[in-house]
Amino acid sequence: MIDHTSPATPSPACEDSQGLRPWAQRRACCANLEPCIEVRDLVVRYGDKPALDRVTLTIPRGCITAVVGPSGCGKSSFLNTLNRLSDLTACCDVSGSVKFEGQEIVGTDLDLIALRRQVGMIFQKPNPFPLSIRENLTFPLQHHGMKKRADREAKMENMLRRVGLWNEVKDRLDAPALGLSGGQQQRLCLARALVLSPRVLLLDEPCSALDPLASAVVEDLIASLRGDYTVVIVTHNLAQARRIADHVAMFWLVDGAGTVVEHGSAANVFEAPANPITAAYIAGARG
Amino acid sequence: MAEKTTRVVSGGFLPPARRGTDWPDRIATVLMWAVALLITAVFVWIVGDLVLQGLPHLSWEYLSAGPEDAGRGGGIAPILVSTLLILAVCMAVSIPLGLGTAVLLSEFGRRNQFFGRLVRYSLDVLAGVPSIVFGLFGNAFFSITLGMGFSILSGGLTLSCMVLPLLIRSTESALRAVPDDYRRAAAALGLPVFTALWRILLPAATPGLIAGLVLGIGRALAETAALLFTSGYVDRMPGSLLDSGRALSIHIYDLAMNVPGGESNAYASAVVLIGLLLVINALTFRAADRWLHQGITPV
Amino acid sequence: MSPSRTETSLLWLLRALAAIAGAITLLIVVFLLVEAWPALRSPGFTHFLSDEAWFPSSSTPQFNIAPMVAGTVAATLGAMLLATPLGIAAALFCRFYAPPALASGFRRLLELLAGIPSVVYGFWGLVVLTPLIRQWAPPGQSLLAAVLILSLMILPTIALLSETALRSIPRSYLQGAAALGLSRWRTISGVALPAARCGIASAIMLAAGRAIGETMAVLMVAGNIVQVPDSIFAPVRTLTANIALELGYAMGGHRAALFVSGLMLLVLIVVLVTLSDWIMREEIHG
Amino acid sequence: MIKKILKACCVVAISLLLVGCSGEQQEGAAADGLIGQLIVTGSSTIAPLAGEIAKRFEQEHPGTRIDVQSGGSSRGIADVRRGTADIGMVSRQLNPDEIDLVAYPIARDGVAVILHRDNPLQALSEDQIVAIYTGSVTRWSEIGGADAPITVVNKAEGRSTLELFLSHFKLRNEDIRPSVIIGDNQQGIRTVAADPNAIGYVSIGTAAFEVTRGTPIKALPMDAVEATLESVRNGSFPLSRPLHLVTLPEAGAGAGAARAESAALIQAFIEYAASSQVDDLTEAQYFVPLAH
Repeated sequence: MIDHTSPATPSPACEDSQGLRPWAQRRACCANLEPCIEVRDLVVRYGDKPALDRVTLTIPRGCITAVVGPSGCGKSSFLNTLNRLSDLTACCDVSGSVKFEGQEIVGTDLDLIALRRQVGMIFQKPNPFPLSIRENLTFPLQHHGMKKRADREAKMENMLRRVGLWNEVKDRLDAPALGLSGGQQQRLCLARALVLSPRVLLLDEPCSALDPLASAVVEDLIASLRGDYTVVIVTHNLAQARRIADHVAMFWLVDGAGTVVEHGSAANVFEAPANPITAAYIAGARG
Repeated sequence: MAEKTTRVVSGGFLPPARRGTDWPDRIATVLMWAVALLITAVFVWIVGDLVLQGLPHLSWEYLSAGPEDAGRGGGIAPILVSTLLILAVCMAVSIPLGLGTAVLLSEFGRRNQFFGRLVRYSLDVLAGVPSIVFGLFGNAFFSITLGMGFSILSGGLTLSCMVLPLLIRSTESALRAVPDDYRRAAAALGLPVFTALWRILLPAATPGLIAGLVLGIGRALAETAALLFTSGYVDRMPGSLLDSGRALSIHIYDLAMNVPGGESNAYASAVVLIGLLLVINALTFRAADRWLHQGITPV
Repeated sequence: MSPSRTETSLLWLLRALAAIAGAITLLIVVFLLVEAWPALRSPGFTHFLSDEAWFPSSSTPQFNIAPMVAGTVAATLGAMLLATPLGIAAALFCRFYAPPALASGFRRLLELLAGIPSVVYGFWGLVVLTPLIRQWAPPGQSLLAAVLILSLMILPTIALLSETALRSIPRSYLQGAAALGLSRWRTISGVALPAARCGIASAIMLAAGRAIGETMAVLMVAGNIVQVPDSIFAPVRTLTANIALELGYAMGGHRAALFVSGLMLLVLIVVLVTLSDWIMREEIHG
Repeated sequence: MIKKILKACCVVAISLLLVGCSGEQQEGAAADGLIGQLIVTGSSTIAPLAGEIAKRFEQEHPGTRIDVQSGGSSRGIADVRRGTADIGMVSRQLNPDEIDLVAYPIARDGVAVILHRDNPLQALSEDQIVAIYTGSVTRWSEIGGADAPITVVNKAEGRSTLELFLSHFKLRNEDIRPSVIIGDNQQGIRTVAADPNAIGYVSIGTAAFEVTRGTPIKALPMDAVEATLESVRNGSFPLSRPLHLVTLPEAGAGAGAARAESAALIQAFIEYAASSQVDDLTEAQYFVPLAH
C-alpha cells in the first residue's frame, strides 16, 4: 500500500491560535466522567508479534478522547479491539478485558452486529461503498431494520445536513459516492456511521488523508459531536488533539509492544505531562 | 499531495511514452502493439476462413430446419435447441456451485484453511483433466450410475464439472481483488457478512466474474469430447432434458471428421456457434451490468 | 465471531457447495483408478515406463507411455512459454496501451477466441498450419504445430484473466508511480505486474491445466507418433491424444492401459500444481 | 434482490422439471405393434448411416424411437454387453473373444491406398507398399518417384481400417515406421491432401467422393483392381470390411412382455437396416449396400 499519510507538520489551518478554547470550558463539558469503555490489561498480538501490552484505560462517556503516540505503537490495534474489528485480521489474538457500558466484549460470544451498531468507526482512508451517495446511507439502515423508505430518506437527509454535505450533494444523491472528493467522502463516511445512531465513534486518523481545508471541516465536525457521542480519535496530529480532545491517552512502544504511558485530561497531559516520554514527545512536536 | 496525483492521472491510463529518451518504454510500446496486431491477425485469419466458407451456406432455413443426409443437408434447429439446453443446465448448476465455493475460499478461507486448501488443490487438478476423461466419467457417473442415460441433463452436468475450476478460480481472484476497505467498512457498520457480500463485494467484483463466466460459456459451447459420451449424438429435436441431444460442437466435429462432404456445413455451423457466443456474451454483459448498477438505483 | 443463525446455515451451505466441487475430483480419480485397475494389476505399472514401445493390442503387448509423458510435457511447456508472454502482453495492451474503444473490441475478440471449438482450431491447424510447417521440415504435423495451436487456445484464458487482475489493482498504486515520474513501461513492470501477480499466476495455472488436458486440436496436428521428440519438428503423441485416438476401438487390457495414461496425466497435473503451490509460497516467504 | 434471483432460479428449476416430465409420453398408436425406444451405440464410421436409417425407420413406425450414439466400435460392444445399449455398431469382424454377440452385416466398405494427386506414381505393388510402410523405402526416388522423403500416414492402434490393412499385407503394427498417425478418416484425407509426399489409406467411398469434388488425392488400384465402390460391390477389391450391427443373442429370448416387445423392435430394426429399403441411404453415405 502506498501510504497517503501526510506528515503531521502544522499547516496554516492547524495553527494553535485557531479554534483553541480554554481548558476550563472543555472540562465542563464532561465533568462527571462516567466511564463508557473500560479497558483493563488488554494484550493484542499478531501471531508471535506483540502489538499491545497490558493497556489499562478508561474512556469517559460523552467526551472526545484522543489516542496519540508515534507510528507503530498499536493505536489502531487498540481501536480495532473496541468494536472487535480485530476479528477480521488473521491470527490476531486479543486477551484482557474491554467493557463497553459494563458488558465484556473480549472473548465473549456477544452479538457483534449489535455491538458494531453501537460503536461506529471511521477509517483513515475514506471508504464509501461503491454505491450511490443515497445508498451508502440507506443501505445500512435498511439492514438494521428500518423498513419504511420515507424514514430512511428522512434520516439520510438529517445526517447529510449534520455533516454539512446536504447542500453539496442533494442534487446528485444517485451519483456514485466514489465520485466525491476526499473530504466529502470522509464526511459521507461519518454520516454513514452516524446514521445508525451509535453511542461511540471510533476515528482512526480521520483527517490524515485529507487536505488541510477538508481536514479542518472534518475536525470541526468531530468537535461538534462532543456530548452527543463518546468519541475515540487516533491522531498523529498533536495540534489537532490539543484543539479537540478532552482526554488524551499517550501510547508508546515499550519493549517492542505498545502500551499507555500516560493518560488523563487534555489539560494535564499537554500542560503538565507527568511522564518524561510524554513531555519530550509533546515538546518535540511543538518545537 | 494526494490531490495533485489525482490530477496527474485521470482515468485508468498511464502517461504516453516520452519521446526519444526511454528506450525500454518505447520498445515495450512497440511490442504491445505488435502482439495485439499478431493476435488480431491470427483471429481474423481463422474466423475469416470460417466466415468465408461458412457464410454462403447460412440462411434462415439452415437455422430453422432439421438436419438431413447426416448433416450435409437441411439445417441445425434441433441442434441449436439442444446446445442451448445443455448450456442452460451447465450454467444453472455451475454458477451457484462456483459462486458458493469461490466465496467460501476467498471470504472464509481463514477459518477453513485446511479445507480450503484441499478444495483449491482438487480444483487445480480438475482444471487439467482432459475433456475426454470428463466425457467417460460423465458417462459412467451421470448416465449410468445415476441413470440419466444419454441426455441433455447428463451432458450439462458433465460440462458443469468441466467449467467449475474456471468459474471458481476467476471468481475467487476477483473477490480477493476487492479492496479490504469495503469489508472493514461493512463490518464496522454491523452489516452481516452475507449482506456485505451480496450488495457490495460481489458487485464490486463483477468484471472478474464476467471474465470467468464468459470463458466458461466459451469453453462449454466449444466442448466436444465431454459431450459425445453424455449428451450424445441424436440430432432430433429434444422433447425433454432426459432426451439425448447433439450439441453444435459435436455436429461440427462429426461433419468435419466423419461425414465426407460435410465441411461446408461444418463451417456454417462454426459460424453459427461464434454468432451464438457473441449473443450470449452480450447478454451476459448486459445482465452483469444491471447487477453492477442496481446499487446506483434507489431501492 | 458470533454469526447469526442464518449466517451459520449459509456458511454450511457454502461448505457443502465447496465439498461438492472438491468431491468431483475425487470421483474422477476413483473412476480412473477403477478403470485402470486391470492394467495396473497385470502387466503392472512398471511396464508402463520400462517397456520398449507402445503396442497395447498386439499379441505381445507393450505399454511404454514415457514418450507420451515427454510429449505432453514438451507440448504444454512450449505452449506456456509462448502463450504466457503473449497473453500478458495482450492483457497489458488492453489495460494500458489501447484506447478504450479499441481495448473493449480487443477483449471481445479474445472472448470469441476462447469460444472457438477445438475441432475448428484443429481443422485450421491441419489445413493451414501444418502445410506451412511442412515446407520447412516435413511432415509438418509436429510438436511445433501442437505448441502453436495450444498457445492459441490458452492465450485467451491468460489474457482475459490477467486483464481482470490488472484491472483490480488499486488506482493509487498507478497514481503513486505516475507521481514519481515513472514511464509507462516502468510503471507496468515495477508496479502493475507485481501487484497483479497473484491473479496472473492463477490465470497461468488455469491455462496450463487447459493445455495439458486439450485433446482434439492436438490430436489433429501433432502427428501422434509415439516417440520422445528429438526436435521441435518431430511428431509427438500426447497422453490425451493417445486416449482419444485409441479409446473408441480399444478392448480389455488395451482400454485399461489407456486409462493408465489418464492417470498418468493426473499425476502430471498434481506435480504441476504442487510445484506452483511451492513456488508461490516460496515467493511469499522469501 | 436476493429474492428476485431466488425467484428466477425457482422459475427456471420448475420449468426445467416440467419440460423434463412432459417428455416420453408417446402413445403407442403403431399399427404394426412396434413401440418403444432403442439405443444404438458404437463406431463413428457407421453412426451417420445408422442415424439416417433410424430416421426413416421412425417415420415408418410411429411410436418407435431409435437413438443413435457415436463413440467407437469397442464402445458399441461394451455397451451392448453391459446392457446400456440395445444394438452396437462395429466396423470390423468380431474378434474370437466376442462370440457372445451376434453380428449382422448391413453394408460393406473398402479401404484404398491414397497418394497426393501430384505424385507422379500411378500404382504401387503390394511389395512396394509393404516396403514403404516398414521403412525399407524412405524416399520416393527409390521407387521411381520424385526426390522427396515419404510421409507415411498410419492409423491409430485398434482402428478397424488399420487391422484390415495389416492383415491384408501380413504386417504387424510393430513393424510399421509411420511419420504421422491419424484417427478419423477425414483426417487421413486432409493429411494426404496437404502433403504431396504422403501415402495413406482411407475408406474407398470417401476417397472417391473427395476425388470428385476436387480434393487433390488419388486412390491407387490394388492388385490391378480399381479402387471404386463398384469393385467393392462385386467383391473383386481385396481390401474390404463389413459394417456390422451387433446384439446379444438372447435379445429374442427374454422373459416378460416389455422384454419381448423390445426384442421384437431390435429384430425389426436390424432386419430393416440390412434390407434393400435403405440401399439409397447406404450409398448416400458412400458405403456399399449388401447384395440382396
